[in-house]
Amino acid sequence: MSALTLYALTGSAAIGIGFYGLIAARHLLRRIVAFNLIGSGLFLFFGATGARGGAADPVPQALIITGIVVALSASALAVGLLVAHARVAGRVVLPEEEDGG
Amino acid sequence: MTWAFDAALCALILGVAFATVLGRGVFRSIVFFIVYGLLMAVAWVRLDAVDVALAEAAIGAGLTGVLFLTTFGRLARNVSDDAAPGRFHLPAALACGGLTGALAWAWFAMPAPVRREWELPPAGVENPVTAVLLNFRAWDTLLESIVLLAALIGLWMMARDGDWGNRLGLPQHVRPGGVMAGFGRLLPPVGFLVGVYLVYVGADQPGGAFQGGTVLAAVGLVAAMAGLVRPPRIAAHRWRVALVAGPSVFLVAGLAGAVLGAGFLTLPEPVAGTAIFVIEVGLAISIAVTLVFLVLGPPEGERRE
Amino acid sequence: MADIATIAFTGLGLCFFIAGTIGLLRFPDVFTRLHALTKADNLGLGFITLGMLFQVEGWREMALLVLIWALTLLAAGTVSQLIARAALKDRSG
Amino acid sequence: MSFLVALLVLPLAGALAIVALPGQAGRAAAFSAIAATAAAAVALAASVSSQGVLRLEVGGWAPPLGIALAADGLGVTLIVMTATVMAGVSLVARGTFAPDLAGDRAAFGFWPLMLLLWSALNVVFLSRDLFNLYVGIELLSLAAIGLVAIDGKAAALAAAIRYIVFALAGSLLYLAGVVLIYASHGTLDIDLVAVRTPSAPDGLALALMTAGLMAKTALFPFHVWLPPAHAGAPAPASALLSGLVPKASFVILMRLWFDAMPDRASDGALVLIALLGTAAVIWGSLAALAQERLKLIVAYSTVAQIGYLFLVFPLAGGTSAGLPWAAGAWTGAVFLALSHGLAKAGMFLAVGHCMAAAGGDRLSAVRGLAKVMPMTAFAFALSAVTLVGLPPSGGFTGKYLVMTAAFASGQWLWALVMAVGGLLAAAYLYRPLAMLFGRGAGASPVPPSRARQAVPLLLAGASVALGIASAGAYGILEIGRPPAAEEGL
Repeated sequence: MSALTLYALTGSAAIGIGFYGLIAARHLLRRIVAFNLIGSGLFLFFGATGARGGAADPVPQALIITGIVVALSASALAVGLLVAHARVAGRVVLPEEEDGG
Repeated sequence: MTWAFDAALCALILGVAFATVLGRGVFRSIVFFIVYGLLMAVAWVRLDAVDVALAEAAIGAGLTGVLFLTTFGRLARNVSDDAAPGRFHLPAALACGGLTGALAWAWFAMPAPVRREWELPPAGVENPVTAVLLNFRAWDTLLESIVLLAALIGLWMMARDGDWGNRLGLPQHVRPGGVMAGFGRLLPPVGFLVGVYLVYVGADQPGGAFQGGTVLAAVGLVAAMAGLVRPPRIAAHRWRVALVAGPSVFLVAGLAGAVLGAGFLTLPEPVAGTAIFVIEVGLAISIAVTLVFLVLGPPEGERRE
Repeated sequence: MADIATIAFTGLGLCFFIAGTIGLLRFPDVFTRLHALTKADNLGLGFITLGMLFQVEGWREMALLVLIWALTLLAAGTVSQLIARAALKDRSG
Repeated sequence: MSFLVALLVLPLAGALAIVALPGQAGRAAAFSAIAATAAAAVALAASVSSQGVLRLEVGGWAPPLGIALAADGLGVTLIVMTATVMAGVSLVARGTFAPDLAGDRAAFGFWPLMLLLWSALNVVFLSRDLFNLYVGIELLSLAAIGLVAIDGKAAALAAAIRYIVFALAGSLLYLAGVVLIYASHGTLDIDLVAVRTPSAPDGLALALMTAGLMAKTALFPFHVWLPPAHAGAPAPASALLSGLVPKASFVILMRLWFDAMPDRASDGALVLIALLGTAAVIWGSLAALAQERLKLIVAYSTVAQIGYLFLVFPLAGGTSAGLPWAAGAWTGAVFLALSHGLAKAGMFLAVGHCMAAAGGDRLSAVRGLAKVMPMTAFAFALSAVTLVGLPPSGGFTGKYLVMTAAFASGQWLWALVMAVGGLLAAAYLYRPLAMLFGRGAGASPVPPSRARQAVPLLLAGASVALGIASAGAYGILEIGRPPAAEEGL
């Protein structure tokens, strides 16, 4: 197994682990952490695909840097929502919501 | 030997990822996440992507980690219950295992990489990643700086109406002459130098506006935490101009191309290097200020009980 | 010759790291753990830096390595102070 | 060409100006940006209808290295619809988000978020690059979430959190598909992906992107976040969220299945998508029937109306691609999207007026409002005509085209869904209409000014006019229509 395969598989495993956290965790901060876990794993997978064939392709690297910044923006907004919600509702889990119908 | 290193690194990454998701306690999960980010940065160096390694260490692990830790602190002020770790969720585990399996399959099923028969065209900078970010796919990067701004405005909407005129973030209490104050005095000059250097060399070497801007943001945050500077109010226009400086310079440069007949966001070869440098400086300033504000959070007053 | 020095110093550094880690795992409370961690790791990192100095060429790289060690020392010292204060506050409050 | 750039740059510049400039000057800049963008949208549509598809390679770099933008019929009609809704909403929002009424926070925040939302929509409608589309929908989601939370109440914040969890998961799934595409083919450009050499992971990539976009579009079963989010925001924000935002991810889905990878559209997958659409129609309508609050009825109706859009996939893709009825189905779906955008925005604005006058949105509270504010009540009724799909509205044109295609192709099930959905819509909209036009108003309500009441009426009128002038829109939609849907009946 080549080193690149190792990193690609690690990336895909991290994606699965992160998605499990996003679905199964109840504490919202843990869900946001899990979201970042998925993002990093996906980027690692992408980086491994971009490093195939000798010279590293700069395009995936640039896209990954963009992706990292977008993930941070989303995390910051999510965390802000969480703090504001905890302040008014006193909880860090979603209310088991009444979905109507 | 290097294979053993890679294997050990991957095993560590996976172990830490598991601990992040399944471990007990939110605080522990955050700490494991930071470790995970740092290990990822090492992995990026192994993949020969130093630009990404810098971004992952500074943004992915560093700033995101600080964001989570400060959030944990804030939540502790309002929330007593630490939700128990969810029970094992079999359907979710199966679905996520399936996703991992599918991606692993895709890795082996993928056709060999498409080789470019041509060299990257000259873009005014030596670092190919910077060339992609600020020239070939500049439109993405411009929008990305706008995404940061959108997140900040959205975050400010979380302020209570009564707190809107207050300073950003929670009021800080720092013991004058304490360790934090001393550290805050010592670190900023060094950090400032590193940040400016990263922006400056981004044209030719790993680095650039995002990595440098993040280091500058860290400097700002340490200074704020040490009580050296007080966070501004939203109404402070100097800071709001700093927030939009980067995207504005970027837009103006793009429109200049359109007006001069070269086309939107076209940076003609003789001036491309200079234009990219000016844009990078503007972006670094805006990114640094935006990131500091994102971590500080919306304005909050003293807690009223 | 340089390689032998590197191996010796790096090995010594690793010993300190192992000792620090054992201390982190085995010691009873925050303060002793902090003690084990910072004392052992700062020294360990110092020895590893020393070992690396034999491998690099030119004063610039050497200066960089020493600077990295100094900054880590500064950060570790500050952070352990802050952790200790937080722990103290927890205990009294 | 310059109009294309103007559509992307003007709303961004407006948003930057309102952040940088102090109060009054910033607002003035924002309003100039709104007016100028709306004008640019109309001008772009005019030049596309006379010159055909307009392409722009940003920075002069052709794909696969650079990013290509293209204004085709689909993009341009949605852009004009968006501009119409934005212009209408900004007229009403001037009152709703006046600083003395809404407080400094919301009065400051609404305008940059609205302009950023507009930029993001234009990006999505024009871009031909899969990663650029990703950045576009991220910008869209973050701005939309800010608008959901702008109200600041606990319910709105909880709704926004639920929204962001779905949006984040959706964007990662979409991005995973994009990664697989680039890794397999070395390009992100939709037109280059269309002519690629097919490879094994393509199907997985398409599935991941589709699942992610479905979560963002709130297709059943990913719809749970939508009703509380749309109902929790102030009315002008709800109008944007319900009328415009779901269209962006839907357009990306159309481009993926019909432009980029029509060869991967297996009949089984297409039928599955349409079945999810069917479930959305039935479930959303039944849930709307059960609501007691006006805003929630309108929000659940969006769940149902989104379902219709997904019936197009088996009618214009897979084995139907290139067959005589494909063009009708494809165009009908776009008509449904356009008319829903206009009608739903008008309806939410009308509901906002009712709430302002009656002091709440319980069905019993709006009884008899038609007497006091006939314009608003009529706007609600006119929007309902489009949502139910009665002639001569744009909703009728859309339904007619899709149902004709369904019968022509022998897939009568989808025609049945359309018909049942229309009946259910009539049922859930009957109750609020009966209340509005019923007798016996409560305490004396204070109606908003006539000018503000005219806005929802104009939007609802536009959704009906779309049906009357459907020939013109049909002509524009033929420009740059995907080969799969090129044949006409």
